[in-house]
Amino acid sequence: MEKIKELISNKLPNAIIEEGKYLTITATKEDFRTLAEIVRQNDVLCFDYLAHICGVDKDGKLGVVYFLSSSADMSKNIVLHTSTDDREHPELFTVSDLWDTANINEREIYDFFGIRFINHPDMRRFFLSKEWKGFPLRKDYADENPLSLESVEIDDHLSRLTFENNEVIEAEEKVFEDEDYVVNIGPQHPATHGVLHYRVSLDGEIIKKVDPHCGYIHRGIEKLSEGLAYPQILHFTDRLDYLSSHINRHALCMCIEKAGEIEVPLRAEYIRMIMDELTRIASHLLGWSCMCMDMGALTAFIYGMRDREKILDIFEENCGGRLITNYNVIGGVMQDIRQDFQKQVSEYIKYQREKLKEYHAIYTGNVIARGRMEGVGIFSKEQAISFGVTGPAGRASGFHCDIRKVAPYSLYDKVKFNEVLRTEGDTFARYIVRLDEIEESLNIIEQLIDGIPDGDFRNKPKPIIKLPAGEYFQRVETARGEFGVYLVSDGEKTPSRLHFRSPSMTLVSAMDTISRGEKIADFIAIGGSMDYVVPDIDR
Amino acid sequence: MEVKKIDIKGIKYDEFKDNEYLEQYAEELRKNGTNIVVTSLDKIINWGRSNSMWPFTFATSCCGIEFMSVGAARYDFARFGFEVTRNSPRQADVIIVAGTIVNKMAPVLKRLYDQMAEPKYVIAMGSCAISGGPFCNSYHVVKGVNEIIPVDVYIPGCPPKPEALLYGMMQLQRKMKLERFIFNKKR
Amino acid sequence: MFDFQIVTNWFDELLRGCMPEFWVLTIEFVLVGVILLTLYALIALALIYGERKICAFFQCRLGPNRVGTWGVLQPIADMFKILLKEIISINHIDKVLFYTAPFIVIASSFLAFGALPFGKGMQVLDFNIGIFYILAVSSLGIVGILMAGWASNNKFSMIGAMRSGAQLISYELSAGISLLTVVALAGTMQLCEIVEAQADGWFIFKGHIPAIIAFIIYLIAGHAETNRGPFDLPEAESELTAGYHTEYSGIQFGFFYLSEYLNMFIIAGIATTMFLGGWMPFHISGWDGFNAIMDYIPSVIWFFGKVTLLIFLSLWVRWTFPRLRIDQLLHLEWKYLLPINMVNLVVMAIIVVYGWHF
Amino acid sequence: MSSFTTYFTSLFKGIKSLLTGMKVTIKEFFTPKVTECYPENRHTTLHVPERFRGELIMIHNEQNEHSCSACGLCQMNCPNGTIKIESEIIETEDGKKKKVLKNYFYDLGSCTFCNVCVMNCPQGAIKFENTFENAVFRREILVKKLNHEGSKMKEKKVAEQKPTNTNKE
Repeated sequence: MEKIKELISNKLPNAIIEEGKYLTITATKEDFRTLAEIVRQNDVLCFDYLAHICGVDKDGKLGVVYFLSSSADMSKNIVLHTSTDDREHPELFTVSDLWDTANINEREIYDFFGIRFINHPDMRRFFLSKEWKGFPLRKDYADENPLSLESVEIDDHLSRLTFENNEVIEAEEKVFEDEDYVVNIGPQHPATHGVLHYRVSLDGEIIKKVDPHCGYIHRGIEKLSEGLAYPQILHFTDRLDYLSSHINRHALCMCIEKAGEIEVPLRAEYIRMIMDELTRIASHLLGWSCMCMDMGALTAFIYGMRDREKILDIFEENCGGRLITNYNVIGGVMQDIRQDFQKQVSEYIKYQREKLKEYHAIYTGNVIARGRMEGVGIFSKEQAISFGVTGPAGRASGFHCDIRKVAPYSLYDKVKFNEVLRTEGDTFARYIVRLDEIEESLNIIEQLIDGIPDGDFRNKPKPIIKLPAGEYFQRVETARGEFGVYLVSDGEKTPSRLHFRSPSMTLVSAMDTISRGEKIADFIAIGGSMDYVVPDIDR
Repeated sequence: MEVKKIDIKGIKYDEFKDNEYLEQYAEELRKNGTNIVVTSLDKIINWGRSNSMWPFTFATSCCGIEFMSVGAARYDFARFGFEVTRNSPRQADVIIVAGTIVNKMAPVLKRLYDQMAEPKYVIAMGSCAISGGPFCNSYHVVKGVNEIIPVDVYIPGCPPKPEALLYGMMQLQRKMKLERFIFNKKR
Repeated sequence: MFDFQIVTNWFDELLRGCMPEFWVLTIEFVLVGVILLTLYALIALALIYGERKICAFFQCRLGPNRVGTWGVLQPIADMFKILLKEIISINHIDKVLFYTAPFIVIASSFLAFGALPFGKGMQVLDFNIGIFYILAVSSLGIVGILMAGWASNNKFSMIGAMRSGAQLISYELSAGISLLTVVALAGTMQLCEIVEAQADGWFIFKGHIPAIIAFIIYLIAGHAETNRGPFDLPEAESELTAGYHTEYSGIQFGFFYLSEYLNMFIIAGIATTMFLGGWMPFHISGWDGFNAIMDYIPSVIWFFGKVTLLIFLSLWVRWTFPRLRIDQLLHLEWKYLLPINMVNLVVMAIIVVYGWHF
Repeated sequence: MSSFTTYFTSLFKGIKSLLTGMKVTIKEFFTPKVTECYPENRHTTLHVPERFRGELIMIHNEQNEHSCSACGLCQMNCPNGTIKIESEIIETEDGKKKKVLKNYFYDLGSCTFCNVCVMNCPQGAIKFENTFENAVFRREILVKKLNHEGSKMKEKKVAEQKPTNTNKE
């Protein structure tokens, strides 16, 4: 890290380098492009995984924050800042050619803050429709968009900004050619797992291009959070990726606890971790079921759902909710576990191990399923890192990205488990990683379940929680990959900016690259194997 | 009283909620006058319709997962004959709005509703569909689907238990059983 | 064994005794038509109920059980509903093709249905190219599907219809050749003669190995022709919403729905007739007592019993496997079924020539 | 020759894998089903966990008394304005002015069941009940008045004895 610092200060003497928990570098708009190139391409430590990109409106300036890791050593992180004073026509340089994941994220920033990125290939709005007035996450945004029931035409024109002779030039291109056979998959389609809209151009059954279109469930959680106190925000996290509700909430609680220096009792940590792993199993089961359903095996779908009910029963008994549990609170968990919790979980572990064999028998070995999954939708490790694809999908490509291993939180450094890694990167690898992870999660729970210590389940914090001014990151591993919380506090009881790094968003951004040249039936199978949750993308 | 004759296996009339509405609704329908032949014909038709609600697979968020749970083995809405979920709105009878509807989705939902064939029914499932729920102060969320399409049954919960959804479907069955097919064009 | 022809002949003579031939024929036509229609509808309803219940059991749930005892009235409720459902008129469609397509689909399945021998003497049509006729009319349904897909002016429907076309052309070959194997063994194409020839042993036993192979291939090909899972590519719910019938509502959709189930019945019926002896009871040559007991069971029950068994098999397959992809589907046909089938036909010819069958 | 053998081995392997799948499904065909028959089991085997959050209620005792002091903490803490409290100032017998609860409105149709109100209630006056059969035909009646007609605030002494608060369970 010292070498990196040296490298930067040599090249860019004007950059402000701060050392806190993370190495933070602030550069001006003009210098930033050089900074990004140094960080991405150097011989010392190449930061090739871009975890967060997040727009910020602070002190009247519109800025962007980049949180980077190195795929070689994920615990090495660096934070980059840049900003512009111009609120009328804010323009910054793109990094989408350095990190593929920046492409879709910069569109999101444009949508929320109106910052346009020079040289970005596709500057359309991402969530909101073309006609939407204003940029909602700016502090001075006033809502003036009434509900309209008129069908809107989809924005088909890409605008690309180029920078020549100190002047910004705007050029327009079209997404699809006029003679393309474009099929709309979604927003209401059984295989998109929610309201996602793909426009797919076809050549017979072969896919030529995919254009994902989001925002059909954009609920503005990040904006809503800015007006609410910390305990009130918690319930939004459950509804981001509702299949990893516990884990998401765990992330935000941890972030606030670390920032506010609130102790969490050991018992609560144990309970949180067991619940996290149960959630992960439930989510993988649902992912497996839905993938089978997408490929036409309805019976397998129902078997998966049947076994998932056992976990939901445990949740309902202990947390008071099946899917949205609202269980973690700042300082611990909401209620103590019930007496028979351990017994229930141990029984479940035994049951699930038995059933995993059945899943392999009915589906994994099946010749039709194998033929549809093997060698289809290949995604290389380099692509996975560049697109920021984490979780089971990333690990199927060989990307060593399990946050539980690389940056352990809670008690994950105390338990033994294997990170499931495959190298094929095809649909089958993504499928089998998920089933193997269920096995690993069962192992983790088994190690914890008998050792839950006695004691408090919650440290009650002060009634009004105020965090010291500053910015905080927290990353956890959900069932779909790295979930990150980025929190900016002004020292008030509400956050000034709260951004969630959504694992599903990167999965969707990779769909175009993965599925080009495959058949339309494979597109559905690939979508199933990526296992994204749409409300998590749109937030 | 005609309304009280509506029979749902397993739950008695008095145990249901919001019976006042049904009574009022029946009163309203009866104003048109009835005769016996028509009534018994109506009865058969309504029996058929109420026992064969084919839901449209429409889910936007969390409630959609609970909707899937109801379709799976443990709760199994096939017992009621609702399991033939149709992916084409033209063939569906009831649309279960499961999840938040945002401004961008509103025209799509409206269009899907318009594409459905009569008779069609709407169930608003979960807080989001009823009122915008957790997100009702947001800039991009519709505050209740009843602003877009007429709703027949509201099922509160966030998300509702699968049993609650079944209960809501039975409420809708009760409403359907009151309807007049012949000499009446209400919707 | 009771021959149903006694009843029909008696009825025919009764009519002829009191009216001219023209009226006799007219009355008989109408009567047969009405009986067939009713049977068609009843079988379809029973199949719908059966499928839903069996599928539920495979998926460890209960299936319909609230409408009537054990939910037996469920399909009837569905029927009432679908009959009275609105038929939406759609813009930008080819009206003529759109509205005739469901009729073509249902008519073709009805034509094939009518020619099946349900029991001894219970056959409407029995002419010398019976099996050829059934093969011909049952594949007419594809025209309706193609028309529906084309006329709907919907991209999903179009893809569904095209898939259906490719699928039918390939699998029709296998189905035809595997039936040809039996024709080679039987030496006739007339259905009643084929059934009679199985009196001393069903063809699947008589023709031993090649007959069993042909039987399996016919089941696969027939299953594929009916567009049911794992071969349900034209509908492919998760890919193409509802495939070729996406735009249909009300009773028009009901026609597609009914014909799907009936086609399943027809395929099982043909397989029964050709391989499992049709309505012929299970006989073992030499065991006269056993054969006599078997003969007491009416022929209709034999026929429907065997058909039910085959339908159960088809449902079992359907509810176990994932859907094939279009290239896998064509691979299966052109790489495996067709070559095996052709070799099988040659083997059967040799066996018949040398008399190596039983 | 080798392509010939792979042709057949792949064929037989494929068939074997299909048969394994079919074995699983036929086994499930004969195992007892897991389906729960709601609503037939309403009074028999239906188990709703007691912690399940179905709807908010205000605890009343036999004398029709509740312990809500209309402090408004729940209303303030509710993230989306589900709770509306109407209070009035009355004069007690000894001449002191006191704020009492008039109407406690709770909108079941927008509640997110996050339990923040219950956790913040200093009196333990409200709790979540596990009833779930709440589907109705009208939006209006989902807005409920939680304090019963004619109920009044409990005397201080009694309130202290009241231990019911779900989060202390």
